[in-house]
Amino acid sequence: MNIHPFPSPVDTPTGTRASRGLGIVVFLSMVLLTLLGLVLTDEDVVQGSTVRLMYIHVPAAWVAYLAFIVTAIASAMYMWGKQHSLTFDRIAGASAEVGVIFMGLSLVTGSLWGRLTWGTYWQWDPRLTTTAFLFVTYVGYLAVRDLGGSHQQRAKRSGVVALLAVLEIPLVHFSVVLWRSLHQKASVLQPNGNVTMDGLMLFTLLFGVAVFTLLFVWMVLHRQRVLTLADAIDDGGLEAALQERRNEAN
Amino acid sequence: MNGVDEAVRLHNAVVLLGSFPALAEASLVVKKGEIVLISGANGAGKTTLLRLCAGLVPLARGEASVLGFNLATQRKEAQAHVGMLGHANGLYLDLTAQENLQFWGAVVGASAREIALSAQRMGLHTRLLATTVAKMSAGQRRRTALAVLVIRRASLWLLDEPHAGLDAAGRDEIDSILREATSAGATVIVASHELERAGALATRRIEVVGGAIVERGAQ
Amino acid sequence: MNGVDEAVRLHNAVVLLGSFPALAEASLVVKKGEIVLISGANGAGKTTLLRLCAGLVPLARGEASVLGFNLATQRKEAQAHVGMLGHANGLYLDLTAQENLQFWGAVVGASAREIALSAQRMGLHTRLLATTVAKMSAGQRRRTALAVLVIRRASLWLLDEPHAGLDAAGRDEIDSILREATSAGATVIVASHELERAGALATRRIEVVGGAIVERGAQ
Amino acid sequence: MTHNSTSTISVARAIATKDLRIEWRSKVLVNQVLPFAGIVMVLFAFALDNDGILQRVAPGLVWLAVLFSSLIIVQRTFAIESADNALDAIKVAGVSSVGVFLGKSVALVVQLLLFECVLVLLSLVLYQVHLSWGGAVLLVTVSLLANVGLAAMGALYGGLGAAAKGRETLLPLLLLPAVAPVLIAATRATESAFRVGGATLGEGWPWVALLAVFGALFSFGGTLAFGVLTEE
Amino acid sequence: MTHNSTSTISVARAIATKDLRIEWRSKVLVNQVLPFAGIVMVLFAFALDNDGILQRVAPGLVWLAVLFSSLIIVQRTFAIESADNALDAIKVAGVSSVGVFLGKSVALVVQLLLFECVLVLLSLVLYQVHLSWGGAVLLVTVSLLANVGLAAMGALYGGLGAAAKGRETLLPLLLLPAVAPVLIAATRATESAFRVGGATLGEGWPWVALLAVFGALFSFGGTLAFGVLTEE
Ligand code: HEM
Ligand SMILES: Nc1ncnc2c1ncn2[C@@H]1O[C@H](COP(=O)(O)OP(=O)(O)OP(=O)(O)O)[C@@H](O)[C@H]1O
Ligand SMILES: Nc1ncnc2c1ncn2[C@@H]1O[C@H](COP(=O)(O)OP(=O)(O)OP(=O)(O)O)[C@@H](O)[C@H]1O
Ligand SMILES: [Mg+2]
Ligand SMILES: [Mg+2]
Repeated sequence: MNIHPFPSPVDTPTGTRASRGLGIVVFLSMVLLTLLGLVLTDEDVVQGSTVRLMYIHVPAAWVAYLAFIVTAIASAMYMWGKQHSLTFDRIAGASAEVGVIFMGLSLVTGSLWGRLTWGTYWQWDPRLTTTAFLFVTYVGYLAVRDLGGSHQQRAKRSGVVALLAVLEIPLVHFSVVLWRSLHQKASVLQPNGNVTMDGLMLFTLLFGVAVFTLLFVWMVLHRQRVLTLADAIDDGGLEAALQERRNEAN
Repeated sequence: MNGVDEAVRLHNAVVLLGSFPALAEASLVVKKGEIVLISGANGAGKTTLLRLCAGLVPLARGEASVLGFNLATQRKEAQAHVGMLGHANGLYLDLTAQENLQFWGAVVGASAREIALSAQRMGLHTRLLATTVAKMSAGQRRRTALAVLVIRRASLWLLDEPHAGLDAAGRDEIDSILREATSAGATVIVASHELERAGALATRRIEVVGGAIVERGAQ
Repeated sequence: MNGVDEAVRLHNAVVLLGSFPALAEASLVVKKGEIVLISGANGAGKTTLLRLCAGLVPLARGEASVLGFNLATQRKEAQAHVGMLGHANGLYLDLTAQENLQFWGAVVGASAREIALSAQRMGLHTRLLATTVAKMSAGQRRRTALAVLVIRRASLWLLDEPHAGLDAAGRDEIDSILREATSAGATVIVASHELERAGALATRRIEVVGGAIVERGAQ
Repeated sequence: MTHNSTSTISVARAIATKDLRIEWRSKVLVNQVLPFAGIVMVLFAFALDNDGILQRVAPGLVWLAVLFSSLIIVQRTFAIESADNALDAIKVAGVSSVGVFLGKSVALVVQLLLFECVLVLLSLVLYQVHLSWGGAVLLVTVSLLANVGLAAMGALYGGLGAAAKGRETLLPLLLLPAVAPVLIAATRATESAFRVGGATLGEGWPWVALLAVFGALFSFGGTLAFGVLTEE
Repeated sequence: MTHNSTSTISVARAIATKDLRIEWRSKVLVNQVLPFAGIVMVLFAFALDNDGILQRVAPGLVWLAVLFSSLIIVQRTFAIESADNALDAIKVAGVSSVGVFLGKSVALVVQLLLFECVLVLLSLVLYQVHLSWGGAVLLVTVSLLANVGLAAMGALYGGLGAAAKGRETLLPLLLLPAVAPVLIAATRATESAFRVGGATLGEGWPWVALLAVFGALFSFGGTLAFGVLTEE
């Protein structure tokens, strides 16, 4: 007995021609980034080869910021849009999930890097601590999405949390300025607008940011479609459950 | 569309608790001034029906309006005119009956006189009024909760087994309170398993079966 | 002195809750095999009377014995034969009905068959047995509590408003369970406000007034 | 026929009065949480008593104790509402959720202030900190502002936890990262007030400004968000 | 006609199984108390991170976190019984109160052990403590023995608090001073295991003996006293 009024979600692909194209581009750029990071760029005068971690660490952190900002914007569009369209909510959710992954990546690469340069995986430094808090906050955001209730309710609740949580990003960013910190001061984008970095290194870093951004877009596209299908399965389950409930009456 | 003489209008209302459809496409129209008795087996969905009308559970599908307000968009407006007595009493156990009444008086804007009057009606005499709810017997708590309900002066009364736990005098009192309320224009919906008692009070009877509504006709 | 055919004997029993004498020199003798209905106003002391017989509240003055055991000295021995259903259900909300029954089965030593049988009697079908109590409706919880009571196979059944919250089928079932129990030699004391319903079941009726007992004669 | 709905302010007042009266009656916080926090601080004094470490970390300890107490206070303030399902009754009354939020927040602020007074006094005695008049003024300002932030966030996320039954689990997860900045700013300002590690009074006031910003932001955000998070 | 009353052991087993199953089902401790304790430890690290203080106080922090968690676990384990008044039902069943005490204690020991594993591992990472094999053995022994003492006292006073309704207030007041010796002994032994402040492994074992004495004493006393404290 198939009571689902739509093609089985299991068979529905989440890719389209465009997203597959994007996937290929992301893959190729990744290869190029690896080459740039590991082979083509020089060692740093002070940090030696460990500087190569930067090409993951920094883009991952920045794209995580981007993801959380996208989550906030999508949530705002859900809340203040006339339709209260769940699509925006699902984009917000997908973006936060990917952001948590990137933030985790940045934390991991950061602590590896810390082990190499500071001699310890973790320091109770403002940047590190606030980053950890940001990570926990979005884990909390995902937990709120999981609370149950209707989809609209999920969207409203998590939307509010997303708008509050995004305010933590400036705190993380300026934490190095606010507190005496071990962590690298803003070395790429300095407050006075000067850029202080060797040409190819800078290029690699920026290229890394671009690649990670594309990767982010690709992941969110797919994840968002998966969430759409999951919601559809929920709704389909409703039909079956209603039928069963009516049968109670005989 | 929403007739002014309709207190409740449900059309194919679905309510999900978790993923369980406690109401499965229930449709119902209650006119103003009616006293409707809802009966039905345990777990049929009576409590859920009342909670939907009170705006306490979200509508998953279908339409629902109360006193002309659409529950999906004007819940607060509707709630301002709805009073509900659930299975739980909604009292603060560390406060005395008097303090509970005062709190609700302040929240809903009832005067000290109204509070004293409704306490008296529900048989809360001086010693009881000064007793914390935690120390009261089951029926005394229920009486306090009913006194709180009375000062609401709601236009739509939703009662979940109001007679349970009350003694004979309390039962008579609540019946006469409900009759007075309807004759002053209010509407009453009562879920109950005491069919003789509540049936005598009701002007109409419906049954909830498996989350849907079956009419049982006027009495 | 304690006749073997007496299930309960109270003589001028006083029970204090805090400093309030919820029972004030109550005297009562219940014979084995009786079904006694206790009625009385809210706060009169019905629940306290049942809790005294269950050994849950201490006797401040007077004498009390249950099934021949003196409550002041042999409480545990008496309790081993007493089953009680209070206003609360005494269930674990995070466990399913099945798990609750299994727990009590292990505590009182009932077999899996008995458990399955009593669940079936109380209408706990497969879906319900696998539902956590927290998700159940009021009546479904009450049914689970009654199923737990049934597997106790007590000699003295103390029930505080057993009908409240149950639907018509549940009411009939509990009545027949109690009749069966007494015909097998057990004794039943029921506190209730539903006088018609419980009165039809009872072989004798007493009233609690202000913490003392007034006989109402056999029905 | 129904009463005119009451104003936001009177709802807030009714709720705050009721919460404080329940605490006054039951004394759960005073008898239970306060000794607990006190014992924490004593144990620390006991564990760290050497080389002036204690004085250096005293401000951090005070604010940690406040933070943990505040979690318990928030949980308690919503447990009161869930015990006999008064939360539903409040919802059905259809009153302004802003009023509910403000009432809960005010009651929390008052209770937190009481806690802080005791904890700060205790720390002065236990950790032998010297407090100047200027320091005292700074400290009072810090406490007031920090409390506003803590209370607003506590009321907001406590309400969410209570509304989503059985998921009180979320409270520490959501609340702690959100109020961590408040904790840090308050600690730094208290370091100035206590003059530990060579900090001067003047260094404290910028933190006060930060606390004010947080307090305002959280109260504003909470006021807007409470209804959405707790309803339905 | 009534069933034969079941043995003390089977009552204990039924109660312990049920408690652990409820925790397994509701995950309140894992999802709520554990993150809380974790965040406590993180915040401590943040507040105290300089000049090697952190390593020196790490053992104390671990046991403080255990102590607070144990308070919450005890409260929770009796909240389960009071929620729908199952405590009365258990009393009316007339079962052996020794069985109830043992069941509750065993469930507490199991839950505390789980907590300690996580907290100790966390402290190794957060506080960068080095643990030798000998240290690990010492630590496991300490945890086991300390838990027995904590659990027995917790079950005893938790039961008292639950029986005297609305007086849960009593729990920290009674429990904290009673288990303070356990806390101190466990901290000292853990200092040896972590080798902080020049402590050697050998110095730890006498504390273990003390913990064993406490554990035995508390279990024995609890078994005798539980019935008296909780009944009527
Ligand atoms: C667990 C440890 C670490 C964490 C959690 C962490 C976190 C972050 C974050 C969140 C950012 C983005 C900051 C922003 O622009 O707002 C960042 C940037 C950066 N990190 Fe780390 N980091 C860690 C360790 C390190 C280490 C060890 C180094 C090098 C010694 C390092 C070098 C950098 C650099 C160069 C940037 C770019 C700075 C800028 O222009 O703002 N990080 N890190
Ligand atoms: N979270 C949930 N998951 C699954 N089923 C649920 C959940 N919550 C409630 N239910 C089910 O939904 C139904 C709710 O029924 P409701 O409480 O409205 O019944 P009722 O008619 O008031 O019954 P009673 O006469 O026992 O009070 C019950 O069958 C219950 O088992
Ligand atoms: N701690 C206390 N202090 C003062 N009075 C108390 C205390 N505890 C209970 N009471 C009073 O003792 C009486 C207890 O009555 P009990 O619960 O036995 O009544 P009941 O006959 O079962 O009533 P109901 O029909 O309402 O269930 C009530 O009047 C109650 O107010
Ligand atoms: Mg119901
Ligand atoms: Mg009673």
